[in-house]
Amino acid sequence: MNEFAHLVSRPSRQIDYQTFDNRLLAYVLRYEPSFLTCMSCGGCTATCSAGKLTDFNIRRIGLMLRRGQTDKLAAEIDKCMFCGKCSLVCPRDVNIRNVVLLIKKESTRLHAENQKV
Amino acid sequence: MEKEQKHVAVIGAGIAGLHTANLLAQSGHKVTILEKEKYPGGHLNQWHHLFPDHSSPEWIISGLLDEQLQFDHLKMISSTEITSIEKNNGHFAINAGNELRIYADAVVISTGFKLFDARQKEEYGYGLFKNVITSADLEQSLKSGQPLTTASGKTPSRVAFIHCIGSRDAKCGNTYCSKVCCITGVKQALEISEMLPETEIFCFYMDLRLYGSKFDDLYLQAQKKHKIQFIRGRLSEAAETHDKRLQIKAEDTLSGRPLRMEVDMIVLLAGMEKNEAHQMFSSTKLLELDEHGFFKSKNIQLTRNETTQPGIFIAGTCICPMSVNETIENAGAASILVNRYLEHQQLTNHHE
Amino acid sequence: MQTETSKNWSQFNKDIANDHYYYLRSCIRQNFFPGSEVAFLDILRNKLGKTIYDDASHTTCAGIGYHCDIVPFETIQALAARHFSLMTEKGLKHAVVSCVTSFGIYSEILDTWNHFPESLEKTRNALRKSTGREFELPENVVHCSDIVYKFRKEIKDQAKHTLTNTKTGKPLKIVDHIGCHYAKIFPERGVGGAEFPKVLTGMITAWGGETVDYPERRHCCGFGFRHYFVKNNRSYSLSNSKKKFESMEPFQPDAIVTNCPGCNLFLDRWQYTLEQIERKTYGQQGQGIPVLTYEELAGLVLGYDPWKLGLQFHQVEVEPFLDKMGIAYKKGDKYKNLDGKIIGERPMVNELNIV
Amino acid sequence: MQHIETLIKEKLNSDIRFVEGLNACMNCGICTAICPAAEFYDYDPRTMLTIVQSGNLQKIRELLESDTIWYCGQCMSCKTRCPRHNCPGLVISVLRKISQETGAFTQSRMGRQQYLLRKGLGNALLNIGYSLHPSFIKPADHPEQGPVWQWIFENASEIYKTVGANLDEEGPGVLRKIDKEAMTEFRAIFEETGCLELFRLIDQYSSIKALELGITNEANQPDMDQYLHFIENEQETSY
Repeated sequence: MNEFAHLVSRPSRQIDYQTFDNRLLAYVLRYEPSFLTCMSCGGCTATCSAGKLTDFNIRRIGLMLRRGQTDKLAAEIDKCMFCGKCSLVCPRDVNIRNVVLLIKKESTRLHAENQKV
Repeated sequence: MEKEQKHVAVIGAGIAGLHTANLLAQSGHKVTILEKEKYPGGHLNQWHHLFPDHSSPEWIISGLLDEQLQFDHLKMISSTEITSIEKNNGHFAINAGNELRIYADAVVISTGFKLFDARQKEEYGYGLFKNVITSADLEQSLKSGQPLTTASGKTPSRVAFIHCIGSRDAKCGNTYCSKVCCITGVKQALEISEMLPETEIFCFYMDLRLYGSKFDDLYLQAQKKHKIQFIRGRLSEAAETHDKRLQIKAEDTLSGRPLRMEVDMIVLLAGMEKNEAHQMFSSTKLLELDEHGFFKSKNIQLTRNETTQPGIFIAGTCICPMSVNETIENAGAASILVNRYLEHQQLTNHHE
Repeated sequence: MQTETSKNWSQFNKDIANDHYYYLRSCIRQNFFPGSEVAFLDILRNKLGKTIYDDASHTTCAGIGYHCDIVPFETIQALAARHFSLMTEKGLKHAVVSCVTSFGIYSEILDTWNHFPESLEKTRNALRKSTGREFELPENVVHCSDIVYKFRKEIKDQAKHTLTNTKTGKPLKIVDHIGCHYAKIFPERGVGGAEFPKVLTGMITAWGGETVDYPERRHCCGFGFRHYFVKNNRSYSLSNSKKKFESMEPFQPDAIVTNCPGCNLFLDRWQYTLEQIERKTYGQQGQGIPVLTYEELAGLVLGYDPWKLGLQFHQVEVEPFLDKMGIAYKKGDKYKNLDGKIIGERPMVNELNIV
Repeated sequence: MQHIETLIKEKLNSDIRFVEGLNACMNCGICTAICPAAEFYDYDPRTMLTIVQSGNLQKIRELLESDTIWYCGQCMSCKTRCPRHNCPGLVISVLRKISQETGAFTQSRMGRQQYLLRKGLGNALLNIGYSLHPSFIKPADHPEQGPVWQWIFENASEIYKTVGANLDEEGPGVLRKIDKEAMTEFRAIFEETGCLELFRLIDQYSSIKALELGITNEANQPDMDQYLHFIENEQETSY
């Protein structure tokens, strides 16, 4: 038995900008530049249909994208019902629905190309 | 009855003092401005561009000074520091260096603010790490017209603006908001971005207190056009890495996760503090200071420019942090109150 | 790389008593670095001519129990009060504390009594009721490292060695690690405040060394109290120390010096563990970074024998550091008892010099 | 339910460390930014403080029953930086105490570990008047201590002597045996100031938990040795 089995370097929860995965964000911004003006007010989350049924948090999706935390993004956006209410309420007129669509599209492509997202 | 010409002493030749003095001179009063520095203009001399219109502050100062020229009864004495003020029979005797003694019927204090000494926030390394600068340093650098570089002469690839330095911070005793730093940061971020379009810029804030309508336009422009990123979290520390970059730590509070980033340059948005000269007025019990060491108004709502001492008025950032346009507005308001006081004095004297 | 403190705290002088001390031992230091406590008393008495009372009757402050949350605040207050009572009995007023967490505990208690006088009264009653004791408040409570800092120049005057690489003539690069409870809770109780404490850097520079400022300098060693004592939580402790090692590695320090016994233990042992589980070392030439207590550092400067100082208690080999300082020592003596016989089966030295 | 929540409220407000430690948090995140626990555990001192500040007793109660309050490593780095002079680490101490006094600690894996600490560290304190003794650090349980410690552990009496220690002997010095009178006073203080009562509470709530988990002996009584073994080996679900 390995006497050190209980001792491991724990993964850091810290967002590390030095290892920023920019691919999805760059793609989204290219096709939906309105996303730049998001100010994380949470209006989208407040009205979100999926958010009422699951732990889906659309505001956080945007943040994860902007902070390069893309590893869980693809699975997370599957909860979105694409009702588009988020885009309706957004005070900065961000087409949030399209942001989610773009994430879906690009992450599927990256996945198909066998690139880790 | 002929109106007796009254004499008003204005202490401090920043924009508040200059503007108040001009307005009072225009009303016919004799005015003497006392300035401790060699040149008038105060902090504005250090500024490159003003928010929200990126205009140059020079025309404000020169405009105010040009206006002075039309008044023979307005005098400015520079390089003179006040040592004490006495009040006798409703009149004031102001003692300054060089055995100068001036008598006045009313006094306007427009001594302004002191920039927070960012070295006090040791955890941000100002004065220790060369690539940590303040918003005032950046303004001077922009004014010099030289391209912005790191201490080693490189173009910074990543710059972080840190809000609330010396503001809203019980650790350094300043629990109030300095109000203009948020917009200063956004303005400066835009200017760096214009100058260095490849540079990534981040603003670390607690609340974006962009209180003017035009200010929010700059925020939108910063996000939209310049891709400046705003992260809600107060910086906890900055430290120098082996290759002389800076490692910073904050919480991305909206994500609920700690965040670490390396940047080439940090700009500390230093707040406004009480001017130490205020102490002189309160020590002689002539005036009261508020809990933050700024001059206390007689009434914070109605008579912002009146102090607790009849005949002594205050204008500009010696009252509280203000922007340039607010200072100018405030100076105007001060002159109205001074006028009202002197008119009232005239009437009372006449009846006596 | 020289560290300067900014104006604010550098102008602040902590009051450190000059003589007639009362010593309070540390659970961790006496267990793991016993030679350090012995050396501290010897330096004070025989090199600096001070008096320090070493009391057989004092106990733990129960700070570890307090921070593991099984010992209430009221209990540690009464234990501290008992120690003050012992001091009162001896007519002493200057407490000198070996453990950084104890120092933090005494600071917290004195601060509490100051702000909430009713808690002082409550403690007096509890102590009276349980032991019949009375006590006077101490005039001065400092950490042992404060004392060594205070007399760093006197130590330098008697120095047999300096913190210089005798081969290159350059100052040795030394990382200082300050225990969190030294000044993070009460910055005014630490020499130089919380952000850039001078207590260790003052010694390092006075004795000819160079200090290292690295990004994770102020990060906790990761002790975490309950996180080390509970085996399944220990990775927390390891991970935090690792964060520090990774951050200091590019600076290639010659040694780490600590003022907290716990930090000294963990920064030493986790290097060994990381070598074992990840095959990674952080020092020069694939070696570990020696981790010394400030008493050991002072002792080496004063010419004490490394093995009398207890340097054989460290898992990361200290010999490379002794060699750089030009200290003559007998390798073989490391594992010998007082009669000069090798004790037991000496530990194997592995290929990476982390013994 | 209601009763426990009222009790929590009373206990919170009567603890001076709570009064000292929480002072209008403005959610800036400066504590989380440098918190060692926030980096390696799913823990955020800022949100912990927000919950406590909210005064929502149900949420506070959930906090007391969760792993959350047990992640803090008590380094107090949060205290240094807070712009409002808060100390989340100190608030944690208060929450942990209440969690133990109300039995809430047995509801979480990390909380249950208090029984381990009470048994190990608690008994050590009562037996020798110190938290540690070389004989407690068994190499088998402490592989991180390495071969040097193994050597010290096996030859303690001889090795400690070489550096001038007074291991287990009378009189002053390193690792001396604390005399009887001092130990009597020490234990009396533990009794008088409520530490032994806290030990009893931890024992009692842990027994209840053992029973609840079906960790019992033949007589259907809680088997506390087995419970100790259980909490020692209880694994984190994922990280």
